[in-house]
Amino acid sequence: MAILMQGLVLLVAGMGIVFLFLALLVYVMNGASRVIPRFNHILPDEEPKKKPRAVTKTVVHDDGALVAVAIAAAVARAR
Amino acid sequence: MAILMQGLVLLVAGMGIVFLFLALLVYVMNGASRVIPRFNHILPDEEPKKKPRAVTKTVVHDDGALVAVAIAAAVARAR
Amino acid sequence: MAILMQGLVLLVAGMGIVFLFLALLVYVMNGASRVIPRFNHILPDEEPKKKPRAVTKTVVHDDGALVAVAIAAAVARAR
Amino acid sequence: MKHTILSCAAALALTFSAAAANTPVPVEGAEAPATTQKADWKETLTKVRGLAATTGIRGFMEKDGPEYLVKGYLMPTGARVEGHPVKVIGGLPYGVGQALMVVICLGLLYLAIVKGFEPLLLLPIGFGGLLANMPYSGVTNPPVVDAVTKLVTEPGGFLYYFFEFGVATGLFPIMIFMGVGAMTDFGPLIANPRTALLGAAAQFGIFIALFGALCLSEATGDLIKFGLKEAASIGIIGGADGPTAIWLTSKLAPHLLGAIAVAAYSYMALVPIIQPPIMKLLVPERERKIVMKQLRPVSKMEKVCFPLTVLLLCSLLLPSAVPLVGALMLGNLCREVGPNVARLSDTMSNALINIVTILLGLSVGSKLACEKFLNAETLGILALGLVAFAFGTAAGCVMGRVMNKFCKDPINPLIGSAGVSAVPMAARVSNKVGLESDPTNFLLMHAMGPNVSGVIGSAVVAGVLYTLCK
Amino acid sequence: MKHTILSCAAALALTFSAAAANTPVPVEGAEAPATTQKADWKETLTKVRGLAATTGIRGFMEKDGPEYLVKGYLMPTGARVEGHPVKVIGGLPYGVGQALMVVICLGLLYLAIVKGFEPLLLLPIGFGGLLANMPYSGVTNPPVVDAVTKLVTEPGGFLYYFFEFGVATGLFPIMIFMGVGAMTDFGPLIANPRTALLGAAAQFGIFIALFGALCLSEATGDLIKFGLKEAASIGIIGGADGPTAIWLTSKLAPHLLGAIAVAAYSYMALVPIIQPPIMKLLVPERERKIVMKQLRPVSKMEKVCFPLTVLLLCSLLLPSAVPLVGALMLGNLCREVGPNVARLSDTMSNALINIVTILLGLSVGSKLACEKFLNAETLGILALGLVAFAFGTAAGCVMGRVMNKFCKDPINPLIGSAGVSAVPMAARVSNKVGLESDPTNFLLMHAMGPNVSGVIGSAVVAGVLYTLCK
Amino acid sequence: MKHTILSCAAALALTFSAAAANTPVPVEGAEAPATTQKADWKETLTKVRGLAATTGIRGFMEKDGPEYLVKGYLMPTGARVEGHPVKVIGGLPYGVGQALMVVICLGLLYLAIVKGFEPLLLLPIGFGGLLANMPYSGVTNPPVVDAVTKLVTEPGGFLYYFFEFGVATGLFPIMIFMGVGAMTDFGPLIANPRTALLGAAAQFGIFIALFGALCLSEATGDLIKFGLKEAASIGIIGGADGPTAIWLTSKLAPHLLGAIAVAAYSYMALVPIIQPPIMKLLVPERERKIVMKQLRPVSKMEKVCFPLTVLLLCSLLLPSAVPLVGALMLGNLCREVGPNVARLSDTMSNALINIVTILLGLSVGSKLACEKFLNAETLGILALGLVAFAFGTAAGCVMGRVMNKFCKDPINPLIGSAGVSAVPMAARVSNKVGLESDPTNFLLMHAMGPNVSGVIGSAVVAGVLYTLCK
Ligand code: NA
Ligand code: NA
Ligand code: NA
Repeated sequence: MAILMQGLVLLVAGMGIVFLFLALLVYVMNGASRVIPRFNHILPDEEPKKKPRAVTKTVVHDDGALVAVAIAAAVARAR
Repeated sequence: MAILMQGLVLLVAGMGIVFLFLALLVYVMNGASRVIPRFNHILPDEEPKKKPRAVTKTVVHDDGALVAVAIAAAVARAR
Repeated sequence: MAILMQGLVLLVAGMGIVFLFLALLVYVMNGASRVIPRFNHILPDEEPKKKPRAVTKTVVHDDGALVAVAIAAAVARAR
Repeated sequence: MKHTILSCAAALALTFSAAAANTPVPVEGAEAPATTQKADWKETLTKVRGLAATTGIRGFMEKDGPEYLVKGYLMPTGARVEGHPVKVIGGLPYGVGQALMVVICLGLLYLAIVKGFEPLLLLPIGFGGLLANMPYSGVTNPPVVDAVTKLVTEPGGFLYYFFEFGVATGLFPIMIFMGVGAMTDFGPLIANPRTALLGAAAQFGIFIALFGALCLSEATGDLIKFGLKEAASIGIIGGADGPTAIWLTSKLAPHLLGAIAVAAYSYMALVPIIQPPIMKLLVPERERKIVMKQLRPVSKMEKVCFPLTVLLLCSLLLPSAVPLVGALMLGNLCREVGPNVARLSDTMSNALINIVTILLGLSVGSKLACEKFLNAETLGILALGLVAFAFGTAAGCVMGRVMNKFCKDPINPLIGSAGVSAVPMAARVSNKVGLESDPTNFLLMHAMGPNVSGVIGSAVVAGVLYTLCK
Repeated sequence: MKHTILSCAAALALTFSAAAANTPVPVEGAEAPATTQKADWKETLTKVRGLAATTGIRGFMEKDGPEYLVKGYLMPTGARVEGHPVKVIGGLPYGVGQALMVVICLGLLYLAIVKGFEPLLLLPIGFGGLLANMPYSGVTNPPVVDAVTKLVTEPGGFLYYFFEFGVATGLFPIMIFMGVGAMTDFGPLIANPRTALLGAAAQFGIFIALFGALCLSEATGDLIKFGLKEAASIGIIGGADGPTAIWLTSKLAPHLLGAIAVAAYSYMALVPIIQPPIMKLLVPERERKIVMKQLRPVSKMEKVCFPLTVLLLCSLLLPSAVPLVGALMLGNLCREVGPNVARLSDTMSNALINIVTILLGLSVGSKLACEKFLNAETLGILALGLVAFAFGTAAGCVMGRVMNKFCKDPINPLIGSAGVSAVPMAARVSNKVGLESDPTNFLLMHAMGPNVSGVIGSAVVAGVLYTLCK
Repeated sequence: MKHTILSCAAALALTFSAAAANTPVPVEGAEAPATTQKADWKETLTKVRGLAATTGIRGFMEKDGPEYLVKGYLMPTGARVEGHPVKVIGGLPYGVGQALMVVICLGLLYLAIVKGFEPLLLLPIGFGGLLANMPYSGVTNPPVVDAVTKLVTEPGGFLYYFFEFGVATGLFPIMIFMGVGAMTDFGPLIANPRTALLGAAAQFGIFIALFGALCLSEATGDLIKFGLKEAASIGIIGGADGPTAIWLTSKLAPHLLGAIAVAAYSYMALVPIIQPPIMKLLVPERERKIVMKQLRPVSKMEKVCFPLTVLLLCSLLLPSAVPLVGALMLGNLCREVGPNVARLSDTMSNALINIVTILLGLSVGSKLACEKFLNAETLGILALGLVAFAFGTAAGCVMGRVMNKFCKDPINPLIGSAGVSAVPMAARVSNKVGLESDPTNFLLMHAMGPNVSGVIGSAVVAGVLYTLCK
């Protein structure tokens, strides 16, 4: 039974620690969300980042669609 | 000369084994080709797989051609 | 102070060696530039090499532009 | 034609098995002469017969485990790894155990390939298990070292090297975590920090399973034996995070690695089946319809500062979690810094993570040996893993309801279940269950908050458990 | 300007060589004081002169082999690798041997770059050989270990580490095989299984070369000495499969690794020259025109089951071939499973195989040392390799004609030559020779059947030979 | 809600710190019973308290350095690495030193991320330094080896393994050099070979810094102590080439690796600020306007022969530079051979170099320990690095002017500054400064000649220094 007590200690201590840690993180992040925006100019936002490879594929596929759409539009307009 | 006999034993045994193995494989595959098709629905065939990178390049280059063709067609039709 | 003399020896020897080496390289390359062109036919020049990935991206982006331009042209001409 | 093949094959097989029948399994080094130069052909013939005595067919009938396990082996450093008696459940011959494992691994491959259970990991794990259970194939053998000269006389199997290189040292999970970091967007968590508490609550499943493992061990007497280390490793299944589970288990209870990794990845794949009933049970229909405030946009500066903040906090409070959390945050920092280091984040989330995934999967599979997997413990692990997921889900939902009582801005308790990690599956489940109650209420982005905080949470728990149980 | 450079260079060179002339080659540790702190400038000057005594120019005139080879060396584990006298053919000084090897390696690079002989492997092999034969460069040196403290006092050369890490352990060929599997389509073999027998027949070249090596050894007395291990390694050249040849040779006869890898890859590149005459000799014009039945389509399910079937069969009959066959089939399984694990198969067939190819090529090249390559044995290996390819091709064609006698559906014997592997070159040769007789008869897909079964066949043979000869 | 969190956190923190207050730091093994099975809950509670005693907060107040440094440790080979007293500048406690290092590493990250200082390397270096300075995190610890059985009882930290695997062996810089070679176009140098002399002259900075380091050491007495090895490592900063600097330093003075790598990469990023004033000072306006003859086109054959020529020359004269130069030339050869081996050059310049960059950066960062970085030596290194860059730039410009006197075809001395390497930054600086004087005079391609020859030059110097100082 001694080992069950050990498990219980671990349960209480472990949950306590993880809660403590993440609660502190919440606290710090709440603080940070007030402080950091003042320094946003240091690192200006870029356009949303894309994964090169995925992009390529998507764009390529999109291209097909785009081309179709664009041509359809062009033709329609031309008529 | 003893070593030559060894080589001969290896030759006979080795060829025997590789033939035995591949003959068994032929046998099993012949059986499998009759059994497996019943389970084809488990893994439906997809469109032919392509290597992403190769595809990208090809498609991209194709795109150029496609665009040209498509535009030519569009223009022709539009006229 | 002995170590400073060592440093000085290293300075002189090191600069001497690197100069000697690169001067010899210059000499050899000057010779090579006269000899090698005779063998240029062995390895004919290709079109400028491009990095696949970079290419893909460029081409893809170009494609967008190209498509736009091409369609614009097509439409314009069609009209 | 077919007849020809068949008769030819039959003839050869007969000769072959006849040869095997009257062949004593060759005693290593007994009749081998000093050099091959002097060997005569009869000896070669004996070796050919020995080949027939070491087919897998015969191997699957073998009674004892492989020699290096039973008698131990020497490492090139001169250290000796002691052997131990190898027992398969029910006193089955070892070879039969291996045959059973082959069937089980084929089942894993079925789950991975046909059912789509986390195929990126379960396919290599299943395949590695398959290889590891093929008798006489030697893919998991350590190198053979000469006792006198200490030189390696025969290299080890490739799964042995993969395991020693990347799992025994803990490197592979760390490298995977870099890639995970480079693929994870902590934006939703930064926009709504308090959802981190849901990620904390969902770790409850870990500790319940840990406690459950100890109870099970006590209750079943000699049938199932788990010490604190084993219990902690089993509990971490509830973290719903593969690399974390592998990292901790490889340090605390490497003999359970196969079972725990299989359980972790299987249940992660089963999240859409396990979680919804629990969520519906614990969250009343009314609360399932709660619409949450839209997340504020998060600036690049905040996203860049976040990984550093987490790392510093982790360093200040829980140094033992620094390896895992640090790798995660390195990957994330590279991701958020953007174009300047895109080479690094792209590599972490593609080439590097893919290579490591293959090697890690195979290595983990190499621990699916029958004496480690075919026993009551594994059943216990599978059961406790389910318990862990269920309690984690439940704790997340309950915490969501509790927070809802205290918070100004409403929280939909359904996103609590996403706190178990299993990114992004669990978040999608929250979203799906939410949509069932209100088809216009999209919870996905809100659920990503607890989801990613769950990754941090379970890494933290892994660090704590490592320190307390090692 | 040019004059300036020249005279400057000449002056420096003169001083330099003058310094070198009256410099005794520094005796290691003889006059070196305990610490650099106390050293005086004269000693540094001596070292500078020592530099002139260790130029490559002087190295190419050196009589003896490198010390670590001759006197042996200590490993960090405390094990001692014994030295042995190093002899170059014709009693040439070692340095001259190295200079000859440099020329030979430049020749290899010429074949790889200009003639396009398997450039992906022969370029790194040739370059590795170049590096390994540069005197005093130390790129293949083992680390220097202090005899007392056992600490590494000077790290080894990078080719040493590459070799030990990937070739001595067998890991690199295994990883390449994963990539090969991920790039190989076994569909044509599944559609027409009996072509596997052609792949079996073509392995005949391996055993003929093995036997031939033993005959050659007997016939030439002390000039050429091959034991069973060497003969098996030479035979495997006939497998026409680079990684298989490297895997087996690195285990049985690592001192022949350079010569055998060079022979294997060179002849693979020469397949379009070696095979056609033999094919035309053995297959009469009439049979060359045989049109084969079109291959049936193969379902995804069959393609997914194939690698598992082969692996299980291999495990049941020939466990020793499991490492190679298993790696091949893992790659192929990932390929056939498709999109769900595309990350894995894509990585195996790109990033992973490319990285390993570079490191493997360099490692193999590092074994192109003059004392191992510049001898009659190498000529024997080159001759026997050709014999192996020729007999493999012949056996494949003959088997094709034999099968044609017994089978309902006709088989064009020309596809038999593709059984030697050398994917996909040999299949293309079958196609090309076929087109010469009937310009409308495309044999390529039919020839892929024996072609890919040849890969399995030679992996099986490698496993068998390893077990019988080790 | 916020109140709830806060009070909950505060309560836990209080209990926690109270527990910590009356906890003696647990003496390893003193009260631990033989097995965990027999352990009771009080012991676990003690361990939980021990957790509070090993937080980073407490770690940053620790007086002594980590045990493995102070007392030494055993390697699995049985070799013993001796400990040594660990002193931080000003007698500060070790933990405070670590805290300072954390701040410094955050500064490095700031430079890398915000200022864009060589972010591909400085980000991993800074992050590695951050991790390495987190007390009790153990990421740089060697594995714990049992003194009796010699078995590893606890694996080492991941930064330890990365360092031992890739930096202690010299493999990572070599692999990076392959990628650099695969990305470098030597065309401008081939078209105008004499610019190589500018690349030679710019190495002057290396030797001046070396000499300066010795002078500084003499002048400052016990405050700053540099031996010949340290001086050579410091000098190589002037090579303006990261992998070369890391390669040499890891062999000669690994304890300075962190400081030297940081200095090298920082100054490389600062090239656009450091060089222009020196260039303007030494090159009169008139010469800055010199227009150079357009470069002739270079054939593929010449480009393919170039790497082989350089390698052979290097082998003949300076074998010690062969590893670095060889790797560079291997990459370049693959690049120039073109499509046939595009797989190899593409891999070297993408997947391989990226993976190695991550691991190398982290490894180098792991040497940013406070006792090695927080001292007067580091200030000396930073100052000497600047001296090295300045003198290298100056020597290049002066050499340009000298050559201009002797050459028929004019040379713009501004391209001399590009000889320090720092590819392609330094060449861009030459171009930019040139454009200031004549907005139509594009020097970029001309400056690439000395720029790439500077890479060869500093690799040569590294080889020479290694041989003379080791
Ligand atoms: Na989790
Ligand atoms: Na073959
Ligand atoms: Na340089």
